[in-house]
Amino acid sequence: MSPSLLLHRLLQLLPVLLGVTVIVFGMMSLTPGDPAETMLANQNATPAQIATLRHDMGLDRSLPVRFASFLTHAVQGDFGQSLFHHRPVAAVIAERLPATVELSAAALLFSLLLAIPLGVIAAVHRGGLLDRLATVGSLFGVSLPGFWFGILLLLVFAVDFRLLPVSGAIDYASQPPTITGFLILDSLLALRLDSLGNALAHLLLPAITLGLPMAAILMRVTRASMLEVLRQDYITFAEAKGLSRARILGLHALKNALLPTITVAAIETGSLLGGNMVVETVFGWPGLGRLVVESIFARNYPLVQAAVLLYALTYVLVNFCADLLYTVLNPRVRM
Amino acid sequence: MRAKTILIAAAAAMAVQLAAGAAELRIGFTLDPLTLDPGNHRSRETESLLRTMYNGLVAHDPAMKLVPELITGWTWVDPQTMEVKLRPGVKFHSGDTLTADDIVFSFNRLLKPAALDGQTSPRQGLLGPTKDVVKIDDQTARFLLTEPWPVLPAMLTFQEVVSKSFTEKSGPGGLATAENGSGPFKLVQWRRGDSLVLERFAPYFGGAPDIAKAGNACIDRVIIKIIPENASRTAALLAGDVDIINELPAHDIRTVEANKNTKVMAVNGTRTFFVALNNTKKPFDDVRVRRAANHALNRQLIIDKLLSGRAVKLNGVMAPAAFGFNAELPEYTYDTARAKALLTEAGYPNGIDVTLDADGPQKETAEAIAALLTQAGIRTKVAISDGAQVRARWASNGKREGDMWINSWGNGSLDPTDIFEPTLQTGGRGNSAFYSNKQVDDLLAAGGRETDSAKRAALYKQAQLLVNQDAPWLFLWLPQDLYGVSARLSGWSPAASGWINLRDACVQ
Amino acid sequence: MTEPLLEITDLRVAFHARHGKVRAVDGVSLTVAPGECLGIVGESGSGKSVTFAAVMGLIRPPGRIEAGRIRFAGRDLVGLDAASYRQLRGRDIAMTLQDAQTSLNPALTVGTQIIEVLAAHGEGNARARAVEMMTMVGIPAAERRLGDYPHQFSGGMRQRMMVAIALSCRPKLLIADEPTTALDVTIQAQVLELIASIRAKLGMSVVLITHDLGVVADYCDRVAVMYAGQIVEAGRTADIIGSPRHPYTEGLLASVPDLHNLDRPIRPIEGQVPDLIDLPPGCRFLPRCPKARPDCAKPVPMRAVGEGRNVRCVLT
Amino acid sequence: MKRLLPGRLAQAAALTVLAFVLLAACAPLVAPHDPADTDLFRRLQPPAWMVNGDWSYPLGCDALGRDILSRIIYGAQVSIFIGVVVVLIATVIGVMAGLAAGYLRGWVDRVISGLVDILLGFPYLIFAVGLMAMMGPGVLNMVLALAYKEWVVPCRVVRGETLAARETEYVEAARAIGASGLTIMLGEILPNILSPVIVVATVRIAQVIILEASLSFLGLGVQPPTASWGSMVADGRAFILDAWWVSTFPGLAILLLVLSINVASQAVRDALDPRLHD
Repeated sequence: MSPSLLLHRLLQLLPVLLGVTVIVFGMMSLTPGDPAETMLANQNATPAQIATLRHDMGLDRSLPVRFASFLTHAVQGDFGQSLFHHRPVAAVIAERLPATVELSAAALLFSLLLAIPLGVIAAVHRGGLLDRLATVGSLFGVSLPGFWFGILLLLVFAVDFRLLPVSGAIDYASQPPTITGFLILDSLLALRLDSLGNALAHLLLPAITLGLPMAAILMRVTRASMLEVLRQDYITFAEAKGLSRARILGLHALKNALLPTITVAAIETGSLLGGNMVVETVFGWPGLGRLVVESIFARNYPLVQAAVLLYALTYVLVNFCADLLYTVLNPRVRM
Repeated sequence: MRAKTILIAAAAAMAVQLAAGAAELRIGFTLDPLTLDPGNHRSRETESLLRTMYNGLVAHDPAMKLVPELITGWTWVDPQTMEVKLRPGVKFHSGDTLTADDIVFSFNRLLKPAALDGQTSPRQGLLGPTKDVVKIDDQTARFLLTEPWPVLPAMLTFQEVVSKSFTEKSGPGGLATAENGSGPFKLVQWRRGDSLVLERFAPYFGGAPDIAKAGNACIDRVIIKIIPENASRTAALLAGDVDIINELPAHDIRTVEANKNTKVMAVNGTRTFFVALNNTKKPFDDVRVRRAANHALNRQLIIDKLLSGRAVKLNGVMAPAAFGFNAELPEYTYDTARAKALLTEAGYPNGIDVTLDADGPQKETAEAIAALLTQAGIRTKVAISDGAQVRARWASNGKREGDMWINSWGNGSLDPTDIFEPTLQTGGRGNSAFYSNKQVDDLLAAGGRETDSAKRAALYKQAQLLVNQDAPWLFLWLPQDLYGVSARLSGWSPAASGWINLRDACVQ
Repeated sequence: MTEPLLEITDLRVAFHARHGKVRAVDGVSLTVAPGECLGIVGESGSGKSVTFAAVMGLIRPPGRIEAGRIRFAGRDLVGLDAASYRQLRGRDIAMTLQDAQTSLNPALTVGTQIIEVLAAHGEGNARARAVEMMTMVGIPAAERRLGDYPHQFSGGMRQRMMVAIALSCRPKLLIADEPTTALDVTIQAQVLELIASIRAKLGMSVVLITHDLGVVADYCDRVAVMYAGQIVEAGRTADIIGSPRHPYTEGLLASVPDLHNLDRPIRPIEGQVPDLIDLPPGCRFLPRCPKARPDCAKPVPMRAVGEGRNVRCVLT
Repeated sequence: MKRLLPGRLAQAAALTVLAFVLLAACAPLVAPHDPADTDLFRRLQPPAWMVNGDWSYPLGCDALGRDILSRIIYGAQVSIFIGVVVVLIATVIGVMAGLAAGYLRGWVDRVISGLVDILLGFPYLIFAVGLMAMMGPGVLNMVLALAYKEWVVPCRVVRGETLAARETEYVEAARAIGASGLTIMLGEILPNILSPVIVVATVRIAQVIILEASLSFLGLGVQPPTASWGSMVADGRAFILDAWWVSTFPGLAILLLVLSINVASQAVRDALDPRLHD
C-alpha cells in the first residue's frame, strides 16, 4: 500500500470520528440527570453551592458552546477534566487503558487460537463427530451471558479449586517494574517470570470469559470458509501434487480461509471492547470499560465522550490493520 | 503446557506472597477512590479509604461519640466562634510537623470560592455557616461562623487535614494522586481501578487518645483491592484472597458464616431508608393515605427476609444512635384492616394505583415493598431507572410527577442538621416528598441555632413527632453495615461511620 | 505386448448420498501402456474424472471404491496406505486440472507452488529444477517470475505453469483432466502441443480426459468412450473415429463439427444423462438410443469386436 | 423441510425453538403460578428435589419467593419478543438501507456507509447503555436501543451481496428491459440475496437475547414485575453462592434456546448456501 493511499485511508476516518463525537454529545445532552446532582446525590447542599459546582463543571454554558469548546480542545488532544476525578480525562483514561488493551488482546488471541484450529478440524471432518462437538461446543460460548459464566468460572477455579486469583490484574508482590504499563509486556521486558505467571494467572479467566463468544463466531466463520476453500481446485491440485496433509491444510487452505476470519475478527472487536465492561466488573479488572459505564451513570460527560471517541478510533484502527493484513494474505488486493 | 506453566508460576507467586505477607492485610472494597484529594470529592467510599491515610480534627469513637483527633479539644468562644488547640508532635508522612497553618490552609481550601485551583470545593456545603478559619498561634486556630451552628464539631469529622507545604509543592491537582496525610498508613501505590497499597507509618502520633489502645498500627502493609461485583467480593473472601470485605450482601451471611475461615461482622449503620411519598399530588397529598401506606407495609417481614434481620425499624427520620433521637415515636403497626379503613375514609374504598420509583440497587426491596403494599390495597407498580434519572425526576425543583420513591439518606455525623433539614425542611435539597410543615421548619431552624444540647434535643424530638404524625414518608428502616472478615483477622471492628479503621487490626 | 503401466480392472466407485448410492464408476477396465496416450471421452457425469481420481487416490467420503483393482507399475493402488500414496502422487503419477485459473493457489507464489512438489518428493536442487521446468514449458524469464502470484500470469501461462508443476518430478504417467476446456483455441493447441512434445521427450504415458473428440483424434493413440459410469467403446483412435460401433459414439461424433466435411449437419444427442441412482440393469444408453431394441433392457457385457477393440452394445 | 433440516441434531434444535415459542405463546395455560406472585416466606426456596424443596415450585423460588419455572415460562415471552422484534426491525431497515446503498451507489451509498461506519465504531453495549440512560428503561426502549445499532449487521451483508448481484446478468437483463430501480431491487435482487439475510437474522436473534441479559446486568433491564431471562440471570447472580438455582435455570434456558437457534440456523445456512452442495 502506497503512503499516499495510506494517508487517504486515514483521512477517511475523520468523518467517522466526527460523527461519533456528534452522536455521543447529542445522546449525553438529551439524557436526563445532571453530574452535579449525581455528585451530591443524597447529600446536603444549598442551591448556590450547586450552582457553583455546575459552573465549575462547565455545565452552565449552552450546548453549542460546550460542543464547540469540546471540539476545539479535542483536536488539540485536550479532552477536558473528568468531572469526578478532577484530573484530565486523558490521564484518567490512560491509566485504565493498558489493562483493557491487555485483556482485549488476550481475549482476541484466545479466541483466535481456539477458533481457527477448531474451525479447520470441523471443516475437515464436516458432518462427523468432531464437527458436531466443535460446533455445539463453540456455541456454548456464544450462548452464555458473559457475566454469569464469568462468575461460574470464578467460583469453580478461584473459590473451589483455588487455582487462580479471584480479581485484579496482578498481585502487589509480583508487580513488574513499570516500563510500558502493560503488565505482560513489562514482565517480559524485565525478564520477571514470576510477574508473567502472576499476570497470566489473573488474565486467564477474564480473557476466556470475554473471548469465548468471539471464539464461537470466529470458529463458525473459519469452518464455513474452510469448507468453501477445501472444495477449490487448487486444493485438489495440491493433493495431486502429493503434498502432506499438514501443508495442504495449514498453508494452502488456511491462507485463503483466514481472510473472512480476519475480517469478522476485526468487526467483532467492537463487541469485544463493549464486552469489557461486563467482564471487568465481574473480575475486578482495572480497565476502561467499568470506568465508562460508571461514568455514563454518573453523567461524567467529558470522560464518556473521550472514551467513546477512543473506542471508535480503536475500532477503526483495528479494521485498518485487518485491511493491511488482508493485503498480506491475499496478493490479489495488494495495491 | 501453557496451563501448566501458568499454574507453576501462580504457585510461585503465592509463595512470594506468603514470605512477604506475615503482617499483610488485604481488603476487598467496592469502589476505587475518585481522587486522593480530601477536599475535592463527595464520595463516602473515597472518604472511607482516605481516612486510613489522613486524619481529621475530630473523630468518632466506636460508640460514635465525638472525640478530638488532631486537636486536644474544642471550645466555643461564643456561639459563632470555635477554638481548637492542636495536638503537639503530629507528623505528616513527609516528616513535616502539622501546624495550625496546615489547619487554616486545609479548611480555607474547602471554604473559599475557587480555592482549589480556580474551582470551589464540592465539600464547602458540609461546613455550613463557617465563613473563615484563622490562626491564633502555631497550636491554635479559630472557626468563625456567620450564625450559631453547634453541629460544627460533628461536621468536622468529615474533613481531613492536608499539608500546606506539600499541597503547594505538588502544584495544581497534585493532591489528586499523591498523599501526605498524618494517618497510621501511608500510600505506597495506587493502581487505578485495581488496588491501593499502604504501609505502616512508623512516626504515627497514635491517634485519638480517647479511643482505647492509642498507638501504632499492628500490620505492616495493607492492600485494598477494588472488587465492585458483590458475588466476586464474597468469593474473594471465601477464597482467602482478602481478609475484610465491605458491603457484604445480607443474603451471603449464611455462606460466610458457614465457612470455617470467615465470619460476619456488623455495625449499626447511619443510613436511613424510606419511601418518599409525593405530598403534593394525589393520592398521597392526603395524610390518611400516607398513614394507610405506613400501616399497609409489613416492614418486619422485609427486614427478616431480605435483610436477614440486620436492620431496625424506624418511625421517623433519625437513627437511634443519633443526637436527639425520639424513642417514643408511635409506631405504624402492620395492620391492613386499618390501612383499608384509612383509604376508605380518604375516599379510596377500592384502593389506589401508584408507582414506586427505584434505582437498580433497590430493585429487590422495591419489588418486595410493592408486592406487600399491593396485597393491602395500595396497588403498586415498580419503575426502575438509573440513579441520575430517578433523581432528576424527584428533584425538589422538578415537576413532582412521581408517586413514591425508595430512597436513603446517610447521616454520618449522627446529627439532625445533616439529615432532618435537607430531607424534611420546606424546599430542602433532599426533600423528595415535597413535605412542608411550618411548625417543623421552625423547630428545625431553632434546633440549628440552639447551643444548649438538652434544649436542642427537645426541639428535634418535637419535630420528629410532628413528622411522624404527618407521615410524609413510608418509614422503613436503618440497616446494619455488614462486613465479611477472615478468621485470621483480630483487633478490627467495623465503624458506624463507614471508615475502615485499620490501626488496631492484626493478622495471624 | 509389454506390461501395461496402468491397469484398471472392474473398478467400481460409489458415492453415498442421502437418497441412495450413486454408482459413478461401474465396472471400468482399461490399460495404459508405457509411452502411450490414451484418450477418455464422455459427457460430464460419465465417470471419467472419477475413474482417474480413484487412480490418484483422491476419492473422499462420501465416495468409496467398492471393488476393482488398480495396478500401477506393478503395485496395487487400491488400499495403499496414505503415506505411500502421497509419495506416488506428483512423483510417479501427476495430474493437471481443467482450469489453471482455479487450480493454482491464489495466495501463494508460483515459485512456492512448484518448489514444494520437488521438496515434498525429496528432489534436490529444487529451485534450479523449478526454473528448468518452467523454461521447458515456455515461460520466459522463469527465474524472475518465481516470486509472482498466479493472478499476475495470463491464462495460457497459467496453464503452462500447471503443466510445469505437474511434470516437475518427471512422472511416468500424466493425467490431464480436460486440459483445454477453459482456453481459447490457439492456446488450446499450444498446451496440447506442449504436452505432446514433453511426452515425447520424457517418454511418459498420458491420459487425456476430454469431451472433445477432435482433440482425441489429433493426440491420442487409443481412446475409451465412457457413458454413465461405464466404458461403452474402446479401441485405436483411428478405428473408433473412422467407424464408431456404439450408437453413443456415433452420437458424439455427429454432435461435433467435422472440419473435413463441413456440410455434415450437427446433431446433438437427445435426452439427458440418466440419474446414476437405481439404474436399470440393461444398456444405460437405452432411453436415448435411436436404435434401441427390446433385448437392450438386459445386461449388456463388453465384447471384443476386433484387434484391441471392445464395444458394449447388443448391435455388434 | 427435509432439505432445510438435515441431521437429527438440527431437527432437535428446531423442535426446541418451536417448543420455546409455544411455551411463550401459551404461558398463561402452562405456567403453574402467576409469575409475579410474591411470598417472602418462600424466599430462595430450593428446587423440588432438594431439602426443603416443594413440588409445587419445581425449580424453586427467587429472592421474592416467586416461582422460577413460571417466571422462565413468562420470561420466554419477553426474551423471544425482544430478540425477534429487534432483529425484525433491524432486518427490514438494514435490508432497505443495504439495497439502496449497494444498488444506487453514489451519495446514497456514501451516507449509509458512513453511518454504518460510525455506528460500528461504538461498542454495542456502550451505545445501548447510553440510549437506555437517555430514553429510560422498559421493553420498548430496550428494543429501540438495540435496534438502533443492530440494523448495521444486515445492512453490511445486504450491501455486499447487492454490489455483487448488481453486476449479474439477470439484473442487467432487467435493466435492459427498462425495469425501475425499485423493481430491480425488490423484485430481482432481494429474492436472490435473501438466504444470507435469513441466516444472519437467525444468528443475531441469539445475540440480541444475550445483549439483553448484559443490559440487565448493568442495571438497565426490563421493568418489574416483568421478567426476561436476562434480568432473571442478572438479578439472580447475586445469590449464586447460596442459591445457585435462581440464576442457573434461566441461564440454562438462554443457553438452550440460543444453542438451538444457532444449531438450527447453521443447518439452514448449510441448506440455503448452494455453494456448499456438490
